[in-house]
Amino acid sequence: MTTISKTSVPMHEDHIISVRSARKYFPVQEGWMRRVKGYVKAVDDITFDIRKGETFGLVGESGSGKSSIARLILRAYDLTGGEILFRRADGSVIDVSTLSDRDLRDIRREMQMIFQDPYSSLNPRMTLLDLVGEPLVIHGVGSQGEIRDRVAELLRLVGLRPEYLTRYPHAFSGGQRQRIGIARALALNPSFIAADEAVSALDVSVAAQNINLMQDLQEKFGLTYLFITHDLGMVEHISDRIGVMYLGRLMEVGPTDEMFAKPLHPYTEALLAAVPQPDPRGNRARKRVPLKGEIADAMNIPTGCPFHPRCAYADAKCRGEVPELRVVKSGRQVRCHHAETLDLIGVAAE
Amino acid sequence: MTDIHTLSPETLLSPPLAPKEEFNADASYTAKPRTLIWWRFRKHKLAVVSLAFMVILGLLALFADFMSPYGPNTINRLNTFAPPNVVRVIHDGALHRPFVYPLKRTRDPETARVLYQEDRTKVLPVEFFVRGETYALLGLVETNLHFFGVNDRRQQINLLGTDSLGRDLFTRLLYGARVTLSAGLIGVAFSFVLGLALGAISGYYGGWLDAMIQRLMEFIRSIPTIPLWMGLAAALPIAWDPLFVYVLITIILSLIGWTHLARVVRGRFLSLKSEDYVLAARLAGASEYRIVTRHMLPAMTSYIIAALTLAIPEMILGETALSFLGLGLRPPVVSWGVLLQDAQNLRTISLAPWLLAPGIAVVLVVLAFNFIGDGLRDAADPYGQ
Amino acid sequence: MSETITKSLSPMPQERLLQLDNVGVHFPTRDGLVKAVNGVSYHVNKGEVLGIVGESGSGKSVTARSIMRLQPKYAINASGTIRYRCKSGEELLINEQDRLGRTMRNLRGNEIGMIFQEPMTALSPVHTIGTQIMRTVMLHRNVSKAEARARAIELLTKVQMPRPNDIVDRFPHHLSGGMRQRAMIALALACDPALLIADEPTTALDVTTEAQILELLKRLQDEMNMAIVFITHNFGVVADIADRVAVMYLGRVVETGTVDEIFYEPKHPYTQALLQSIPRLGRSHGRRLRTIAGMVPDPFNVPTGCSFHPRCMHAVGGICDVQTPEDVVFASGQRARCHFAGQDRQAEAAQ
Amino acid sequence: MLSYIARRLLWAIPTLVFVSFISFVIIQLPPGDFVTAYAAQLRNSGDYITEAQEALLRAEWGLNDPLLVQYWRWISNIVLHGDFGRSLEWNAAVSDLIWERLGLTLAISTLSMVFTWLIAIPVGVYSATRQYSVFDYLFTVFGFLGKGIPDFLLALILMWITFVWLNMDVGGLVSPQFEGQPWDLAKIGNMLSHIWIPLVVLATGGAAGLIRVMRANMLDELRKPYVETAYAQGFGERTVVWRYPVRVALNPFISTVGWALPALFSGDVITAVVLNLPTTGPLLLQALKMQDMYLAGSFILILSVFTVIGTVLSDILLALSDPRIRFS
Repeated sequence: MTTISKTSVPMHEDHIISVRSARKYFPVQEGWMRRVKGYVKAVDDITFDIRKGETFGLVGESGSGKSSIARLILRAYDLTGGEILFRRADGSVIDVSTLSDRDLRDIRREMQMIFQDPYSSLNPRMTLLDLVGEPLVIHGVGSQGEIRDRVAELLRLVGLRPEYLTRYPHAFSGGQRQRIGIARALALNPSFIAADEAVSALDVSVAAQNINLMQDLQEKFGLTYLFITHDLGMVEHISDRIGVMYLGRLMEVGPTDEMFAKPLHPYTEALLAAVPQPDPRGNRARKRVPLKGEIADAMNIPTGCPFHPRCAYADAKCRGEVPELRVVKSGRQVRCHHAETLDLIGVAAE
Repeated sequence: MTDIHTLSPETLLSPPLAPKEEFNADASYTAKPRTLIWWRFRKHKLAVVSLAFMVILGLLALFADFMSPYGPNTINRLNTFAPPNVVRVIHDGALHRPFVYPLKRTRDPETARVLYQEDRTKVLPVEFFVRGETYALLGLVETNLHFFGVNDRRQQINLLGTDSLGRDLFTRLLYGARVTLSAGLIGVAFSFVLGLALGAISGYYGGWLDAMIQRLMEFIRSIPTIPLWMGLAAALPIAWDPLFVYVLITIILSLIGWTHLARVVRGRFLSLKSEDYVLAARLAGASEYRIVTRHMLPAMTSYIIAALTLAIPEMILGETALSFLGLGLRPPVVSWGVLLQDAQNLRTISLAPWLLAPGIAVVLVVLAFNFIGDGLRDAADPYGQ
Repeated sequence: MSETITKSLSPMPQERLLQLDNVGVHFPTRDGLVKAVNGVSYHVNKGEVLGIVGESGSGKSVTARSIMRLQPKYAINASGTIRYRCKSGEELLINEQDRLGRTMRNLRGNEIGMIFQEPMTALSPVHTIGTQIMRTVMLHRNVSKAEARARAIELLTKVQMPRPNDIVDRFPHHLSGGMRQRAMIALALACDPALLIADEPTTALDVTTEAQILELLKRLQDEMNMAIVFITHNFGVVADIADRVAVMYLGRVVETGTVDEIFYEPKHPYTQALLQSIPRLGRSHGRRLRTIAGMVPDPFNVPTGCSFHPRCMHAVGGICDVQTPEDVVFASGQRARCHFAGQDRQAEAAQ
Repeated sequence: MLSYIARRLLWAIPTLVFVSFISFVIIQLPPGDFVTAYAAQLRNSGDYITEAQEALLRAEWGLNDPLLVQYWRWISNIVLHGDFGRSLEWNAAVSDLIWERLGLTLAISTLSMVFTWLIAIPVGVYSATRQYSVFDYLFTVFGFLGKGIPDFLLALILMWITFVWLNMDVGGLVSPQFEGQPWDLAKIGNMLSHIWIPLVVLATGGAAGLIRVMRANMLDELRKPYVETAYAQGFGERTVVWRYPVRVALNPFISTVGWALPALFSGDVITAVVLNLPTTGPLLLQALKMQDMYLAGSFILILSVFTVIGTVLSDILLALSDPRIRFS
C-alpha cells in the first residue's frame, strides 16, 4: 500500500483527512452516440483538512458540489485531479484516490457515510440484521452468532430495540430509518463518517433527536464527521469548522464561531443574511437585502471569481481574475480578492 | 409504528404520559418480500382465478394422455364432424349418474352428408378410469388407463366434438395445449436470456456499450414483426423434423420479443444503479458480484417475472397465428394453431362450429396470462405507496 | 339554502376575509378512516399574512385545499364551515358549494390565488408561461388576446422576472426553480386576488432564492393589500413573513396568536418544545438541542384526549389523556388548545 | 429543431440499408434457389430443363455470385430503376403486382387507424377521469377481450355470425358477382357491406390496447400538480382535463402513430388471409409459401420501409408536440 503520495507535503498529524486540489469533472454527453459536449465542474480545485475528532461542516446551495466531495473522499467517484489523504487508525497515511480495489475495501472499514434519504438508502428487501450486519459479513468479522450480537448491540446504541432484528425497513419511520443507517455506518468502528444532508429530510423534532444522537456517538467513539447540509442553523450547531462552497469551489474555510460572527467572503455574508430566523423582532430589525440572481449553470461558470455576477462588492478585478483560496488570518482561509478591505456582517452571537 | 427510546439524557425524563413500550408485532414488519408480494397479489381476484386456471390447464396438458379418452391421431371414419356430447345428469326426469346420449347417424339424402342426432332412449354412462389406448404416462409408465371414457365400442364420448377425420377434439386440445403452452414458455425463456443479458449490460455498464445496444434494439424494432416471422418461418424446410421446426419457431418468436424485456431490465438496472442503498453497499466494501446478486437482482426479479408473464401470451398468439397461416408448426404436430387451421374456411365453421374451440382456449389462456401479469406487476413493488 | 345557514352563524366582522370554523376533512383508506383535519378553526383578515406551521401530517395543506375545494373527490368534508368575503362584500359559504360548480370556479384564480411547493411540476410542461397566464386572465376577464398577453408581461415584470418579454414565450423547463416559482406567483396573481394561499412555496428552493421569493411576496402583499395564508414547516420563514401564526399538530390548530406572541410567549407545550428544538444562528453553537420525545403518531391511531399528551412533558394523567382540550383564550386574543395553557407550572418549565 | 429532424432522417438511412439487407437475406434463406423452384415447377407441368440449362439460367441471373453482389444488384435496381424484379409464380413484374394491393392495404389500414383513435382517446380519457365507474369496468373488460382475441379469430367469428344470421358471405372485398365488374354504385355498396369486418377487426385490436395505454397515461398525468394548478385557476373540469393532461398524455401516443401504421400492415396480413381480401397479406403469404423470392423480398422490404418512415415520423411529431424533448 502506498503510504504517501509522491508529490504531497506531509500531512499534519492532527489531521485525519486532507483534500488537496481535488477536482471532479463530469462529462456532459449528448446525442445518439453519447458525444461529450462539455464538462460540469462539480468540484474544482478544492483544498481543506479535517482534524481528528472534529465536525467539519460543508454548506452551499444545491449544485455547489458539496455532496460530490463526500463521494470523492469515500471514493464513490474517482477524482479527475488532485489527491485526498486519509490517516488510518494505525497512523499511516494513504492517498484514497489511488487505492486499488482491494486496498479500498480495507479502507472502507474506517470511513463510512450516512445518507440523506432514509427511504432509498436502506435496501427494502433486507432485514435489519442483514442491513446492519452486511458490512460485518463483507469484511468477515465474526461468526453468525457474533454478528447477530454485534448488530443487536449497535441497534441498542442508536436507540432501537434489539428485538427489531428480523424486521424490514418499511416497519420504521423516517427518523428510525436514519438511525438504522447510522448503526450500519458504525458497524465496523470507523474513525471518519461523512453525513450527507443526514437530517434534511426529517421533521424538526425528529431531526433534533438524531443530531443529538450523532453528537453522543461522536463523544463516545471519538468520531470525526464531515457534515454536509444546506441548513446554516444546523451546520452552526454541530460544526467546529465550516467550509462554504459555491459552484464547485470553496469560498471560505474557518472556525464556526469566527466565521459566522464575521464572515470574510461576501457569499458567506449573503448566505447568513438569507436565513430566516425564528425571531420575528430580529428579522424586522435586520435589514435583509436578498442576494440577487441565481447560481450559475455549472456548465457555464462565470470568468474570474465565479461569484462576481451576484456579488455586491465586485469590481473589474473580480470579473477578470480568479481569486485563490488563501490564508487571511490564522485558521481562516478565503477565496476573495477583497477579503481584507471588506467589512462584512455576520450573525451576532448571543 | 414502533416506539423509540433514545439514549439521549433529556429523554430519560420521558413524558409522564408516554405510552408504555409495547412490542407491536405486526406480521408485515417481519414478512419476507416474497410473502408481501403474495399478499398483494392475492388481493387481485382475477389474477388469482387466472393463476388457478393456468395451474389446472398446465396439469391437464402435462397429463394429457391420461386425462383424454382417446389418442390425438386416432382416426374414426365413422364419426367425422360429430358434435360435442353434452354430459347430463337427468334422464327421463330422474337423477342419473353422469352420462351422455349416444349419437344416431343418418345421411342427408340430398347432400350425402352425415347428420347426427342424440338418441334419447339410450344412456351412455361416463365411466372413470377406463381402459383404452396404450400410452406411456410421462414417457415412463406404460399404461392404458384413461381418466374417463365410455364402455361402448361403437360409441365415443367427444366433449368438444370431432374433426373431419373423426379425431376427438377434446383430446387434441389437451395435446395441443402441451405444444402451444410450452412454445410460449420456451420462446419467453429464449428472449429472457437475450433480454436479460443485453439489458443488464446496457443498464449496468452504460456508456457506448449502452448506446450500441440501444441502436441495435431500434434496428430490430424497425422490422415489421409479422412479415419477418412469416419470412423466417417460410424459410424452414418442410422436410425437417417437426420437433426441430418447433424449436426454431420458438427462437424466431423470441427474436422479436427480447427487445421489450431488455428495455424493462435496462430501465430497472438504471434506476437501481442510482439507488442510495446500492452506493451504501459499495461503500461498505461489497464486491460488484455481491451488489448485483444481493441488492440489484432481488429488487428486479418480481418486475422481470411480471414482464415475462406478460410476454408469454404474445408468444402464444404468435405461434397460433403462424401455425394458422401454415407457416409455423405443421401436422402431425398438434398445437392450437394447427387445430385452428381446420377452422379456416367458412363452410367448415358453419358445419362444425366446435372447431373454433381451440380459439376459445387461446383467448382464455391469453387473458389468464394478462391478468396474472397485471397482478404481478401491481404486486411487484411491495414497498411502494 | 346557504342563507339560512349563514343566518345561524353570526356574521363575520367587516375586516374578516376568510374564516374556518371546526373544519374536518377525512379520507377513507384501505386501512381505515384518516382524520387528516379534525376541527380546525382559523381566520384571515383583509391584507394580513397568516402563517400556518406544523410538521408533516399536521393537516396544514389539506385544510388549505379545502378553502379552494381542491381536495380529492373521495375526501369527506366531515364538519365545519368555511366562510369567505367576496370582493362584492358578500359572505360566501364555501363548504356549501359544489366543488366543480360555477361559484367555486369564479372564486379560484380570480378571488383566491394559490401557489404550490413544487415549481418544477406545478406548471404545465407543454404550454408556455405566457399561454398559461393568458388563459387565466381571459377566463376571468373579458379581454382580448393581445390585452391578455400585455397583462402576462406586466405580471412577469411585477414578479421581477428577468427579461419578461422573452420569458413569456418560454416553457417552464427552460427556467430555473426560482424563476418557475416567480412564474407560478405571476399566474396566481393574474386577476388580483384578495387572498393568496401559498403552500410551502419556498421549501424546494435554496436559502438565497427563498429569501428572494419571501421578499417578493412581502412586497406584493403590501402593494396589492392582499391577504396571504402561508403554509410552511419552517419556523424561520413564518417568523419572517407572517403577521399572525397558527400552529398545527395532528389535524388540529393547537395555538394561534400574533407572530410575536407565538415566538416570544408560546402558551402551548408543543409550540414551546418545537421552538426549542430548532438550532438558531448565533445562539446554539455547541449547545444540545432540546427534543420532543417520541414521534408524530400515525394518522390511524390518534391518541385520545389531547393528541399531544404522549409526547408532552407536562401532561397530567386523568386529564390530558382523557379530555379533549378546548381553546384557552387570552386577553390579547392568543389561543392555545391546552388544559393548562397559561398556568404557572408550565411557564416555569418553559424557562 | 431542424437539425434534430435532419439527424433523425440521416439516421434512418443506415436503418434502411440494414432492413433491406435483412429482407434480402430472408428471401435467400430457403434451401435451393429460384432456378430449383423453377425447374420443380416445370417438372410439375410435365416439362423439364437439363442441368446445363439450369446452370445457364443461374449464370444469366447471377445466382452464383456472392450474396453481397446479388444484394447490390437487387437493391440498386430498386433504388435506381424502381425495378423490384420479377415474380416467378405470376410471371409478371413485381411492381405490377404490388402497387394496387398496397394502395388498398394503405386505405384499410388508415381507415382502421382513424377508427382506433376516434374510439381509444375519448374512451381512455373517460375511463381515467371516471376511474372505477361502471363504464370504466366495461371498457376495461372490452380492452382485455380485445387484447386476448387474436385478429383472425375475431374475423372468423364475425364472418361466421354474418353468415349464420344474415346468410351473407362477407369474405373478399366484393361479392363474387361483382368481381371484374367496373366500379358503380352497386359495387361500392357491396364493398361497404364487406369492408366493415376488416375495419372492425383491426380497429378492435388496436383500440383495446390504446385504451389501456391512454387510461394509464391519463391516470399518471391527472395526479400531477399542474392539474391542480389548472383547477386552482378556476377552469372547469372539461377544460382542465382536455387542455392539460390529455395534451401531455397524448405524447406517448403520438410516438406510436408512426408505429401504428406498420403494425396495422402486419395485423392486416392475417386478417386479410382469413377474409380473403385482395390486399398485400395473402399475396405475401402465397409468395412466401411458393418461395417466390423477389415478390416476397420486395414485400418485406416495402413494409419495413414503411416502418422506418413511420418511426421517423413519430419521433418528429413527438418532438413537435412535446417542447421538453426538442433540445435534448
